Amino acid sequence: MTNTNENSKTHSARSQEPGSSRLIFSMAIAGFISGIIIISIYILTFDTIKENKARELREAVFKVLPNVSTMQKLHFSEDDSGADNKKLMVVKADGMDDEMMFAGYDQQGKFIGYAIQGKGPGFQDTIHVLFGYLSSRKNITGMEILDSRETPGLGDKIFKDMDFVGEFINLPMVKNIKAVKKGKKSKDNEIDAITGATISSKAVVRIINKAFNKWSPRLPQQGNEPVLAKTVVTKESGER
Amino acid sequence: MKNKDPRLLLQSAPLLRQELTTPAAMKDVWIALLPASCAALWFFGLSALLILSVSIAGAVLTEWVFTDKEKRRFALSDTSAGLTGLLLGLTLPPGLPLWMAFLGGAVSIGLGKVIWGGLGTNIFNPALLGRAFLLGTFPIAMTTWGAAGGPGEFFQIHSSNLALPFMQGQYDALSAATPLGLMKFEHQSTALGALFMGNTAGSIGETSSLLLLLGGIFLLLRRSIDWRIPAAIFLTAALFSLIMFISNGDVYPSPLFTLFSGGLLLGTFFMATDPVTSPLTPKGCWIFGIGIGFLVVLIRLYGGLPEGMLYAILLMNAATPLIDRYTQPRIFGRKG
Amino acid sequence: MDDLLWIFISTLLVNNFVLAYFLGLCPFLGVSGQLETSFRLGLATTFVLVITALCAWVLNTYVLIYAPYLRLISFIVVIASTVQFIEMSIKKLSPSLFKSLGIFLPLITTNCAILGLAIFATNRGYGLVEGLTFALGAGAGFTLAMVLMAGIREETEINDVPALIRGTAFNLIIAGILSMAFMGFAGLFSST
Amino acid sequence: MATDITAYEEMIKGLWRDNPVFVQVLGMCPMLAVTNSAINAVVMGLATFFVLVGSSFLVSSFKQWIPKQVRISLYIIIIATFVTVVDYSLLAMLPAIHKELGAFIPLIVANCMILGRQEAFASKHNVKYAVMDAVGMSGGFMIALFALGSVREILGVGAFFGVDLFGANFEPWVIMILPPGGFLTLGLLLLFFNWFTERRRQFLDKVAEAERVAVAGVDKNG
Amino acid sequence: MSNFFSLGRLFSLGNSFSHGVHPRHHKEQTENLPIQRVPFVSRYIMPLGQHIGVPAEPIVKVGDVVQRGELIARPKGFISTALHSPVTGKISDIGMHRYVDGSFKMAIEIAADPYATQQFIKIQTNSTNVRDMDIAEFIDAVQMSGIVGMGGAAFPSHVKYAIPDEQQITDLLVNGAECEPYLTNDHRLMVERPEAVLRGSEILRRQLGADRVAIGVEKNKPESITQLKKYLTTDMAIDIVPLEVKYPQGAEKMLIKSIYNKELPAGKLPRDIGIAVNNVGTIVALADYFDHGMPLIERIVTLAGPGVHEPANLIVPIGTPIRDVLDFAGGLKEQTREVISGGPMMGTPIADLDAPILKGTSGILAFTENETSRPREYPCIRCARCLEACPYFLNPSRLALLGKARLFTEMQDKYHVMDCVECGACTYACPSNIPIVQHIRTAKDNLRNRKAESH
Ligand SMILES: Cc1cc2nc3c(=O)[nH]c(=O)nc-3n(C[C@H](O)[C@H](O)[C@H](O)COP(=O)(O)O)c2cc1C
Ligand SMILES: Cc1cc2nc3c(=O)[nH]c(=O)nc-3n(C[C@H](O)[C@H](O)[C@H](O)COP(=O)(O)O)c2cc1C
Ligand SMILES: Cc1cc2nc3c(=O)[nH]c(=O)nc-3n(C[C@H](O)[C@H](O)[C@H](O)COP(=O)(O)O)c2cc1C
Ligand SMILES: Cc1cc2nc3c(=O)[nH]c(=O)nc-3n(C[C@H](O)[C@H](O)[C@H](O)CO)c2cc1C
Ligand code: SF4
Ligand code: SF4
Ligand code: SF4
Ligand code: SF4
Ligand code: FES
Repeated sequence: MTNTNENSKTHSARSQEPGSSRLIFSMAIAGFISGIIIISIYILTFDTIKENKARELREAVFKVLPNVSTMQKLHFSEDDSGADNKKLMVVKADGMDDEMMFAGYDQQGKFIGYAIQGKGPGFQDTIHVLFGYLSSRKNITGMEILDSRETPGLGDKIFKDMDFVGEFINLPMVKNIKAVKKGKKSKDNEIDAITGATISSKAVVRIINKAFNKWSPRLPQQGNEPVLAKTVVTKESGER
Repeated sequence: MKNKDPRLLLQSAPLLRQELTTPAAMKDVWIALLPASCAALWFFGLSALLILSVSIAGAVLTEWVFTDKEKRRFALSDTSAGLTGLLLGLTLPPGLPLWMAFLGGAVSIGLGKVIWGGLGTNIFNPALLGRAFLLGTFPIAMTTWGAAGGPGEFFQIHSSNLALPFMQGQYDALSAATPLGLMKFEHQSTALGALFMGNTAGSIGETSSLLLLLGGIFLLLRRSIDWRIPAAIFLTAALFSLIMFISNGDVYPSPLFTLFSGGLLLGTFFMATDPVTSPLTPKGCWIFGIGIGFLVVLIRLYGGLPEGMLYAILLMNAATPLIDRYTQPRIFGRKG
Repeated sequence: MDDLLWIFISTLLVNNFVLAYFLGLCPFLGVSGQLETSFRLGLATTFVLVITALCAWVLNTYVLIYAPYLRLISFIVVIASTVQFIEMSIKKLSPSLFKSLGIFLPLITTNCAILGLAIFATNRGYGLVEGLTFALGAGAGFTLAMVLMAGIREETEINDVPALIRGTAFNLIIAGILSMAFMGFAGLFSST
Repeated sequence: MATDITAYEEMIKGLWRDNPVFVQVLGMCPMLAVTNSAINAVVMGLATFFVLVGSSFLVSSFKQWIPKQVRISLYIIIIATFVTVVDYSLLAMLPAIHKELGAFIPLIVANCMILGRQEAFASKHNVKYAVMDAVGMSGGFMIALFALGSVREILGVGAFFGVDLFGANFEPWVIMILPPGGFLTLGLLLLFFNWFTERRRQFLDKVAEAERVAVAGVDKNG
Repeated sequence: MSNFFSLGRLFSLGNSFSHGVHPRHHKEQTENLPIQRVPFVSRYIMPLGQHIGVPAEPIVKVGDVVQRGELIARPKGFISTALHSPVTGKISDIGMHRYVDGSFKMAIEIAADPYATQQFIKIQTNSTNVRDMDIAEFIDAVQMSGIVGMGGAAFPSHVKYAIPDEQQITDLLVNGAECEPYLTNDHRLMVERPEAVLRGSEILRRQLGADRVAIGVEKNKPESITQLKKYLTTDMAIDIVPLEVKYPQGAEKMLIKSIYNKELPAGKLPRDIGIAVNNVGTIVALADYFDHGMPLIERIVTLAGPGVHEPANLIVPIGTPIRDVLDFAGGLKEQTREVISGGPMMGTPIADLDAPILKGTSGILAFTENETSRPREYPCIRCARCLEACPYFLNPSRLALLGKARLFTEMQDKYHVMDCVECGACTYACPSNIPIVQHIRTAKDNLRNRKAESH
């Protein structure tokens, strides 16, 4: 990179100094061609990518909420000027942000539970967690790690160790859950931490507690759950 | 015509030397570590002996292999490589597979000393570098602790010690929590008496505060180590943990617990003071010690790992060239 | 507030750009021979990182929601031209500042830490304040790693490191050891 | 025929003698960041291969029309275009691996090796040579990535391309797949490379010396 | 084993400076031996340049007969001094002769007249009484007496007394520290001739116009202190100051720090802060000169060390070959490995025993295997003992490393190598047996040469 100037000198000595219109022209041509290529590949891959992403999310939601066959995304907004003064509204937009969660429904379209996401610091880096919650029974129905950079072989047991993941199935969530050392579990709301990954285990539990405490006051009364909108995501297909 | 009397040497002055030599300084540290090493045998039995021998062997062999052929005759004469092995061994858990201890010794000398140019040139403490490598490489084996036994179990060797190279150790149901682990994850303190005598779980050489203090005082009196480093570490660690203890005594340990638990004493007296990897200047030694004291409590109380001594020392080792550079003493008769 | 502190500490120590994310290795390995230069390069990089965070935020909020596929190209073009513009202004406004920091700017613009910051900040959905904190942490972390490395290299310069080892191999090994030492910060402020 | 041989040599030199990683020390960041497994390394290598060969092809094809003043910007636009193509294709076809490689696919743009090849080679040679050179260089890069990724995966996980090698009892060397392992392994590989080159040089010197002596001997006798 | 635990160092003893080292002083060999006179020998060699500055210029030629005390070479310029014959005899040669370091230097050789009485001839000064001299006359007189500093450097003393007009000396400091191990010549002088010390001090104080004199003596010489105090009268403005036993207590800057608690700025002379410093030997030479008219033709030399058969303190005519002096003391033991001129810390090795005793030779020490054999050199382990030894607060560890790498400019710019006085404390303290001072000397030589070349 350092000898750029030198090279350009020798080059320009050989060829004629091009006019600035030619510079702009060639840049424009390049930009144009590159634009075409980029947009073509974007269009070519758009559907697949979108579907991949949707599938990934869907699978996660269906995993943490059993017996669910359709889901929809809900968005919470502080200002309740929206339709029906509802703070929690069904959205269809792509992408996710911190103020979104999911509602899951069975084949008949009956509401089953929520899938809530949370994130927080783990041993190495931020851990993203998704967990299912049955408001009727005040139960956590499952937990899935969406993203983490925990140590392979140690911290990654939070999603590889099925015993640990299994502890979040049908876990009563009345007050905060708690991680204790492996084998020390004595109460319903306690989780056996993974040996050698106590910190990651505790982080998962803390993230769930935090997300739960954020969302539980936002949830509507029982029986008032958002109804299934017309376009929804089902188990079989992507969009319908 | 002669212009020199053939009988006479022409060594220039000063002709006198103080008594201490570098091999003797190393020997002092061996002597100072003797009580703690014997205690290790008492508490952890033959396992401790095996681990210490194997890590020393790993270190010494590596030093020997990588020394130039001409220098080999002297290569080990200063005993510093063996000392590195011993210090590494003292920081290992008693149930560690022996092949890991050997690997640790080899890495200590190979990565920690040889590539830097041999004795005196390394920036990082070789023993601790070896331990950091082992901890990062085999985190589970390195954090599985055996409980302290007694002389009755002297001849029982942990089955995990004997794992084949590259294979996992099979742990006999011995896993116990160290005082620091109990503190961090369960907020349980350990009685000071136990910390003092050393019948707790932990690394082979770190458990008995009493004997470590004895060794440290010996080195201080012999002026083998700079008194400022331990003083700074103790003062800073005690102060920091006192503040935390006052703010929330249920969660945070007392200053005495901080000082007498884990590797703090072993690290302070024998590793932070390694002359090669600590600053030269007196002011630098204070800064170095304060840095270690601060980092060790920071990592213990807020970090992911229960023990921070290892990393505190390594991090300050990394800063030592900078510290030295900015704390050059004021030269006599010069300003600033 | 807590989150901001964690972003800062995490990028500074736990997930140091150089030692944990492998970003900005070219200057880290190439320019860390001298303490003075390293420190100044660190400052200049921090400055460019902050500018980058600003640019990335502006692009993300106003442009890329309409044309996500232009992300990479627009990041490169916008960051490079902004830095160039700033470089020219510094040269005009404060020649002394230019002398101490400005000469590094062209070098930094092609560096992957800069692009990496923009991409990471986007992937994580950081807002403006979070993005700036992230940039400051990354810059401080880069400077810290740089300065430590330079100190060590200057120190070892006069030792007899075996000739076969000296050079990039040695620098990489030092970096590895530093990275190992920084592992001690793992889990900082996330476990209590 | 003769030109074919040199074009072939052009390619070979990138693989070993002028290896971009071991000799020129370029493209370190992606090198270290993604090599915690062999498959990641291979995918990254292929992506780089595609970008480098593609942009070398374009640059050398259009070299007469590229004005010198804006050539760097043009190179970057070309490279960025290819990178975007790779990024989207991977996202569509191999989403799992794309997730692991993360931000480092877009960062191929910043890989100094690629820009360097355009400036130093593709812009000055015809298409055949430029492509051969690009193939060689990215091949060399791939070799280095693959070596690093394999060592790190084999030691760090006890597997190769995800296939378990040593059985359940193997104790993995976790550090190998953590950042320090990347630095240390590459450092040690470089060390080995230096050592090997040095040994080879000594060996060749010795052979040359022996030949010289032999020839001298023949001369004397003949 | 007494040094096994060094607790004593926790307590500070007497007036002192910071840092420094505590070598065993080994003075017991000679400290109680009265000064003896060596008999005259047959041949004397007087190098023309045995002081710092320009060598003297011979005024005699071969074959001339000279009296003991007669001027044989006169000063050439101001920073130069006179040379007098130490013996009555005949000039036998003016040419190259062996010097202590093994080189050859211009010297006057005198064959002693075995039958002469060896009465010295008095030097005639313009005023018969020093009290009547003004300072210019005094300086001339001192120059013609051939007196140089006897504290080791052999710097012509009269130069020190030429104080610029704008400066005023307030304090005269007499250096009786004698911090070098083995040496006791200053000590014996203070014990046996305290009146001469006191009298010389008063003469110089008056001439320089100083308010007070301080005589600094290390505490390991209690007899010197009592003797000086015994002869001290109330009309003398003199203080006897006991000093902590620590090397290099006798170094000028350290002494000033210990006694006046003043730090002489780097690159300055004592006179810049109103102090003049002289060794006790120099003071006694002054007294002898002004009282008896005797020029500097003899001095006291300590003969000691494990390699000497009969250690002694001797009055030796300057120019006596070292071998003759040693023979007087029973010669060298068979085990002798090295002979040193001066003290063991700063002295210079003697390459040839036929070289003469010089004006600056304070001692001839012979050492055996025990002192000269070294464990091999180990690498620097950065133990910082050298830093804690260096009284100038330099960084000897760094200097040695840089010196080895021949980075001389960095040694000067960043680590002020030129401030080093080569006292050797760092080298004494180094457990790795690194020849730190040697590296420093090489660097200083190199830098001086470079500077000379660039001019
Ligand atoms: C290299 C290394 C990586 C580690 N990674 C993790 C991790 O990802 N998650 C975690 O919780 N602890 C991790 N640890 C922390 C230790 O294993 C820690 O001692 C453990 O969490 C304590 O749990 P225990 O009391 O159950 O053994 C790591 C430690 C080291 C040395
Ligand atoms: C708490 C404390 C402990 C000390 N311990 C020692 C020691 O063990 N050894 C030592 O030489 N100096 C120690 N010192 C410093 C000495 O009192 C003294 O300052 C130092 O030895 C000065 O030496 P110097 O006069 O030879 O320059 C200690 C000082 C304090 C405040
Ligand atoms: C390290 C060192 C130690 C010295 N020790 C003594 C000493 O013990 N006694 C002494 O008279 N001069 C000693 N000197 C010389 C003095 O610094 C000073 O030059 C001398 O006292 C001046 O007196 P003079 O000119 O009469 O010799 C020492 C010098 C150095 C550099
Ligand atoms: C007081 C003292 C402490 C030492 N501590 C250590 C240590 O902690 N680790 C180590 O590897 N070597 C130690 N050594 C030995 C030696 O200094 C070490 O091998 C060097 O760092 C190698 O260059 C010590 C030596 C002394 C004199
Ligand atoms: S060496 Fe010289 S200066 Fe030092 S005490 Fe002896 S005579 Fe005095
Ligand atoms: S010789 Fe120089 S560096 Fe060494 S102690 Fe003396 S003054 Fe300091
Ligand atoms: S160089 Fe320094 S120590 Fe040597 S004689 Fe000159 S002033 Fe004294
Ligand atoms: S005393 Fe010797 S070993 Fe110690 S720091 Fe100084 S030079 Fe190095
Ligand atoms: S490849 Fe990362 S800075 Fe160059």
